[in-house]
Amino acid sequence: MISCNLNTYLIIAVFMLCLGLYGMMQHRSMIGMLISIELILNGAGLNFMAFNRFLAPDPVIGQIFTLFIMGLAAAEAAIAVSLIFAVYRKYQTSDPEQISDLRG
Amino acid sequence: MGNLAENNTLHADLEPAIDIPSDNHYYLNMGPQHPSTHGVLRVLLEMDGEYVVEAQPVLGYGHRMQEKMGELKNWRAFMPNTGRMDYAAALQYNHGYVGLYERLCGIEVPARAEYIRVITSELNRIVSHHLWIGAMLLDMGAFTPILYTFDDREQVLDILEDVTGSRLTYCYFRVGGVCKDIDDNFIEKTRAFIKRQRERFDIYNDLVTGNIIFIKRTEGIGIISPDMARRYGVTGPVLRGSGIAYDVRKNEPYSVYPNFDFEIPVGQNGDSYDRYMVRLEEIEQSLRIIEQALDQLPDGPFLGKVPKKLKMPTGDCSFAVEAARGELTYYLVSGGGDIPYRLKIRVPSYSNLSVLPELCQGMLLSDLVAAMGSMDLVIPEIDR
Amino acid sequence: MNNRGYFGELWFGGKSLLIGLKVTIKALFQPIVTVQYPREECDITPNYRGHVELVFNPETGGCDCIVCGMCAKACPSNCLVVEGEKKEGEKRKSLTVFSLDFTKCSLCGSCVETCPKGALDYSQDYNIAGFTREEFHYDLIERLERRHQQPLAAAAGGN
Amino acid sequence: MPPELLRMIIAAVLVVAFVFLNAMILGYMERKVSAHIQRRPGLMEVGPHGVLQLLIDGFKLIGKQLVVPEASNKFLFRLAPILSFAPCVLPFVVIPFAQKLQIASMDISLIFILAMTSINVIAILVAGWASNNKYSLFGTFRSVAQAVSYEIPLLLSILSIILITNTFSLQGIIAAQKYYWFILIQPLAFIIYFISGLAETNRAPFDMPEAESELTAGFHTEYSGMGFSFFFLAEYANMFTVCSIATVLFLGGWKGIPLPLGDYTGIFWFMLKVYGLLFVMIWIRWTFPRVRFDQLMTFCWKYLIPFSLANLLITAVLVKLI
Amino acid sequence: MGDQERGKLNVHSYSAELQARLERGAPGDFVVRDPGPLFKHKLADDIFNLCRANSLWPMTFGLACCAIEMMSLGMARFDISRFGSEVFRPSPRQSDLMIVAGTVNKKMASAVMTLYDQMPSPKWVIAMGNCAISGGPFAVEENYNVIEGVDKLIPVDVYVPGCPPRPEGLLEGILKLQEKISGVRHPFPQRKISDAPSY
Amino acid sequence: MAYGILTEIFFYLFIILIVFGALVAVSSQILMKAVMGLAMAMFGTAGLYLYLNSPFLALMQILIYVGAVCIMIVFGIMVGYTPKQLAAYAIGPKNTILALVTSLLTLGVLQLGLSRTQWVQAQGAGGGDYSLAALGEVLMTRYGLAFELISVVLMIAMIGAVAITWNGKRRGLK
Amino acid sequence: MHPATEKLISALQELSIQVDACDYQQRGYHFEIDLEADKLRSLAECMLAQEMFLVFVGGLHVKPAIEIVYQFASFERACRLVVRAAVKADNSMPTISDIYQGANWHERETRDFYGVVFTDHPYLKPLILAEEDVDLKPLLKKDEDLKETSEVRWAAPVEEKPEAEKAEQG
Repeated sequence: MISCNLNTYLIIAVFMLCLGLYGMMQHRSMIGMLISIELILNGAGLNFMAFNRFLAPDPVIGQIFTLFIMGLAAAEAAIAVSLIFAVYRKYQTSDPEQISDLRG
Repeated sequence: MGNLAENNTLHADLEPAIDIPSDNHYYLNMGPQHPSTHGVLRVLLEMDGEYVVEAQPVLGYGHRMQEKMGELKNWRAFMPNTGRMDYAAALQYNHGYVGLYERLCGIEVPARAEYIRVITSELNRIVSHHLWIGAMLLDMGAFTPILYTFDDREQVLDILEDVTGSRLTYCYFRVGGVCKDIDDNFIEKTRAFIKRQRERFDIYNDLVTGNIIFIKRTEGIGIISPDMARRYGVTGPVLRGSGIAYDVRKNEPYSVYPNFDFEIPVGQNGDSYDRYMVRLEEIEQSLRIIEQALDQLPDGPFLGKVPKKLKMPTGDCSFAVEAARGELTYYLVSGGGDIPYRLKIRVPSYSNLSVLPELCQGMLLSDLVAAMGSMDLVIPEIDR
Repeated sequence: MNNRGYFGELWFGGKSLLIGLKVTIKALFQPIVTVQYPREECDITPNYRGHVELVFNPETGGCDCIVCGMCAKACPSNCLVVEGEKKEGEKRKSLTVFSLDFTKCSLCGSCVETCPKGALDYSQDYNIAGFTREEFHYDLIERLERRHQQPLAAAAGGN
Repeated sequence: MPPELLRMIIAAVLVVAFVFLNAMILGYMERKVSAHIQRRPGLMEVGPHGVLQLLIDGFKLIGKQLVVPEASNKFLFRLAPILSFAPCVLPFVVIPFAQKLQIASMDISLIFILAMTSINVIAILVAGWASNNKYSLFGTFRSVAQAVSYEIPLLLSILSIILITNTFSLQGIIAAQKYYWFILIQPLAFIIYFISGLAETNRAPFDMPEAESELTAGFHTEYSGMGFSFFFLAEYANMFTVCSIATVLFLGGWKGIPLPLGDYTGIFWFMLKVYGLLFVMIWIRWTFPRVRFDQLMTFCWKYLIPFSLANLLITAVLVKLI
Repeated sequence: MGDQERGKLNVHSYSAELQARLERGAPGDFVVRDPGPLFKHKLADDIFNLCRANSLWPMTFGLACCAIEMMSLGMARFDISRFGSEVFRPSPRQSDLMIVAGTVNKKMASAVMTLYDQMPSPKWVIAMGNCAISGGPFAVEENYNVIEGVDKLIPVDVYVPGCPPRPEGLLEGILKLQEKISGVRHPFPQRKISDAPSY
Repeated sequence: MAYGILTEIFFYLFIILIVFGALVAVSSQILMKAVMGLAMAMFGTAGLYLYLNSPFLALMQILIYVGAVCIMIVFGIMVGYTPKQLAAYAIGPKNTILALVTSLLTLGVLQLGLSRTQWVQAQGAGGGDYSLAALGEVLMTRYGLAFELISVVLMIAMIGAVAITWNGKRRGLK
Repeated sequence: MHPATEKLISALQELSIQVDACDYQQRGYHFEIDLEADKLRSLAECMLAQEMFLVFVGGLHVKPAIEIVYQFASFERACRLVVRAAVKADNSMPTISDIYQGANWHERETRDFYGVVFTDHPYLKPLILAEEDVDLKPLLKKDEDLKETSEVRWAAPVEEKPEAEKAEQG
């Protein structure tokens, strides 16, 4: 019964984290990076939930943390998308390597 | 992996006629088969998001060589073609054409014929406006008003069919008169229609005129200033919506229009809403004209004496009538004989539509549809 | 109209929408106006212009056409073909061919008006349709004869 | 076969069958009501008063050629109709048709339905994008913006009911309306919910994504045959879901005058209320012009959200006080 | 003058397909990529044909005068919806029936062909009005623009003559098409109503 | 028993969904596909939450991640990118090796940690009250401050997003 | 005569443009102007300044050179002018589409039908005809039908009907 095994969840979480890292480095577009970040956050959430289910005495803490992560992810996505808009409007590109004007 | 092709793949695979735009603009090809282009108009839009940057109408998808045929046929043979240019208000096109020959050859028309012409023309104007109200609302997404206006329209069509024999593309007027007299039945039915139409205005007002969505979608949309109208030669209700009281019936009166008391409704802002209001008011004015004409209808012949083969003097002649969409001018150059040397037809919608590229800059796509709808376009009229 | 204010506009808008709804719900309970065509036959005005048809003259038992060709000449789209031949011992030409290509006709009425004998008139066929173009190349003489033989069938229209 | 599995399969079949039936009834209703609003008879010839028309249409759509445009993203293009259909079916699992007639009873059934309806946008998105047609893309674009912003007043208006009942369970909410319907104490929430529901289901006057006169057929411009009919089914299933939530939240669900049907009396009243609301939806559609896209957003942000927030606040204060 | 000679137009440099279709002269003989019957079984096929015949969704495709009469057919007085055909689809992908209502000219011809190709089969075409059937009044000798009959471009199933035909004519055309598809004409009793339609 | 097997099968399905989705999300050359992959992974994660006794979180995951975040990203793609750019964003080969090395290294290290660690269960783990009421109560009492902070963060994010995106002039005018 | 019309006439005469009054009952317009192509632009500017609008621009194929016919009218009063200008030797004509934007399409259409090139026109592509039909020029007359300019003008005002009548087919 792998669905009752803590390690299964942790491995999946790690897998998502690593893929997220890979995507972060490899994607050239800001949206791609955002997608990867979401993946990493998702992995973190899964981790919390898994520990909560199998190890923690109070079943609520993990859920609350995951909820907070979701809230943060939503906020982050909103900010990131609006930043992309702004950058795109200013530089007409969303390739982060082409945006080298540091003074803003 | 370019997944989004430059052209939308539907609706004619034609290349854009203007140059490739900058990075964040793109082309939208509206038509020739598009529900809101009223037939076969094609508008090539350069878009920035939902905003129209530039619109380039492409005409000619309904071109039917009317001017060429005008040079090939004598008046009797070309008569049916006039009704097929603007099929929504065919009788006014008939009127202009026969008026042209009558003016050129100096033919007298019996008074009764003139009155019949005016009555039927005004009925046809009402029909045209009915069609327009429905079609414009259909463009804006309201499905039901068109059925109510068509209800009224069918009433008039029955009346007109009874006297002209066809429902749409009339070929009723003749040089020197009309081809069939009207009878008491016609008068009675027309009066009944006038009464009914006046009652139906309430429905229009409740369903359309006062509707907040309609007002919001048309107020301030597609404003044509008087100056702009002059530069483009805009006429008809579109012009009157901009506040200029120009009407050929008043300005250069033809037929028996001077005998009637009617007003020219004008708008203030020149937006789509004003154009709507002008047309609604024009229906009422047409009803007034018909009422007066029915009261004054003289007896007499309905077709004057006309030689079988018309002898035109050499020279040119112009005849303007107020069609449902604006000033319709026939300009004929004659080299003698009974066939015109050149027949130029100035159709109102042509000039009215030519405003579009300037009008719609920076508009939303939905506004473009509302603005175009308020122009009352009949494409085969534009393309001729 | 724009200075109605925040709540004023809400009130005005809501009211106008309700009025609109009232119109349509009223119509929902009104009788329908449809003429259900194939089930009910419509009354077409006697002045309706269908394609042209030769007029039957009961005195002669045929038509009045004198094969003058005026109608064919007057037709703007050349859809009429009138031919006749002069038989021995007769004063006038007699009609042999009178065909109409209805697919080119624009129902202008020139032929009916120019006919000196009034031998042409409009038919009442308002509901014709077919599978080929050629179905509408009418032989008017044959139609006249058929109509004369079966006066009841002709009244029903159709082709 | 274990009984749970059997039950699940039967339930699934029932739900899908109901979705089809509902689409047929609604389609017929829509065409017939619109016809009579426009003073014409509407469907007449196929079956008595055309009742079989929708069945016939369905068969015809099955028999149509499926066109997958050359330039489209073929996988996503094929996937989209199924994607649109699946989340529309799932809410039916938790809708309480009657006291005992609920396939799965869940504590958080309301959230379940909301989650499922929020996925629905994804299908439109995939469909519009994969079609590779600018009109479709436009439709998608509008649809996404519309769905995202109208979700807020929708949730806020539901929340004011949740504040009163303290439960997410649909049966619990119905039980809380023992003496009066919530529409009496929360009329504003009902109106806001209904308007947002119209927008969520892309019904006129908010049918931006498929605005016929502007975008030909919007996001499903390129779909033919079964693909199109799946969107069609999904739209009607969505309408039913939205109206049934409205019934549960505001109109007392399956409660009504008892009829001699035992425990299944509820289904009669429930259906009556739901189809009553659906009739209003159809009625609205065939009356008004379409609003413009930015007006739609303005209306949401300027009127619906402030009003729903105010309503929520007042409700919260009152609940605390009483 | 026969149709064969009339069909020759001043085609300059149009697409090869259009040119080929126009120069073919006589209408007919199209290579229609018909996928064939859906089922091999005859009864099933008959049932499907019956369904198709009774659920013809036309495309909103008006070209000229006849388009108004086509619109009229959808309106309250004639009401095409009785036959389940009121679903005018704006997209060719969802329509079964193309009503060519009006004059097709050279500029429009390629669009007409594209639209026809975009419709999923089985699909049908009604040529409404004399212009669509044969060019009508525009088929003069000096014709430089009008296609003399849309059946030169796309296969036409039913012709409805008239200029324009009354909406009943088009309705009759649709009934004829139903007859063609399903092999059955609706056995309507026809009764005369005494007085004029009052509405 | 059969029920157990069925749940196990679904568990595998969810895992496949996650793995496949995540792979698509990071490797797809088309951004739209990447978002679809992300949505898939989110959906799979929601499924796993069901197995972790928290249907509420599973639904919230769908509601927030799939229904809001993914849609927002798609919105970003549609607004911020032209079709041409969308096509042009293929993977640059430059960073691939570095990214691969880094991620594999991380994977290795964490895997090592995972395999070496002996997890100790706390007293009463796995049981407890998973109901919504309990969650709500804890959220409002013990974590009230954190909850408020998150709300403030969200609020600021929203205001910030609007402020960044908003610039007075109307788009589309030349 | 309306004072504004008088003003218009005098303004045109200042540009040394000959304005002939016509019988409105017979011809349907009040004034006619025969113009050289060079003066066209100044005439158009004058017209716009005097608040006239452009009714149409059309071509007329006659023997020495194609004539372009402009008709102007007024929104406020009954005043209609016909301006005829023969094209230059190289079949070109100055555009007035920057003065009267409405002329843009009329000129494109005239180019479609007659092949007249309007110099400085912003976008002289086929409007009515298809791009492929650029060289069709359908309204040009055949040689046997072509007439002299004088054959299509009003004869000098005589009381009786002009006798120019030939059984010529178009």
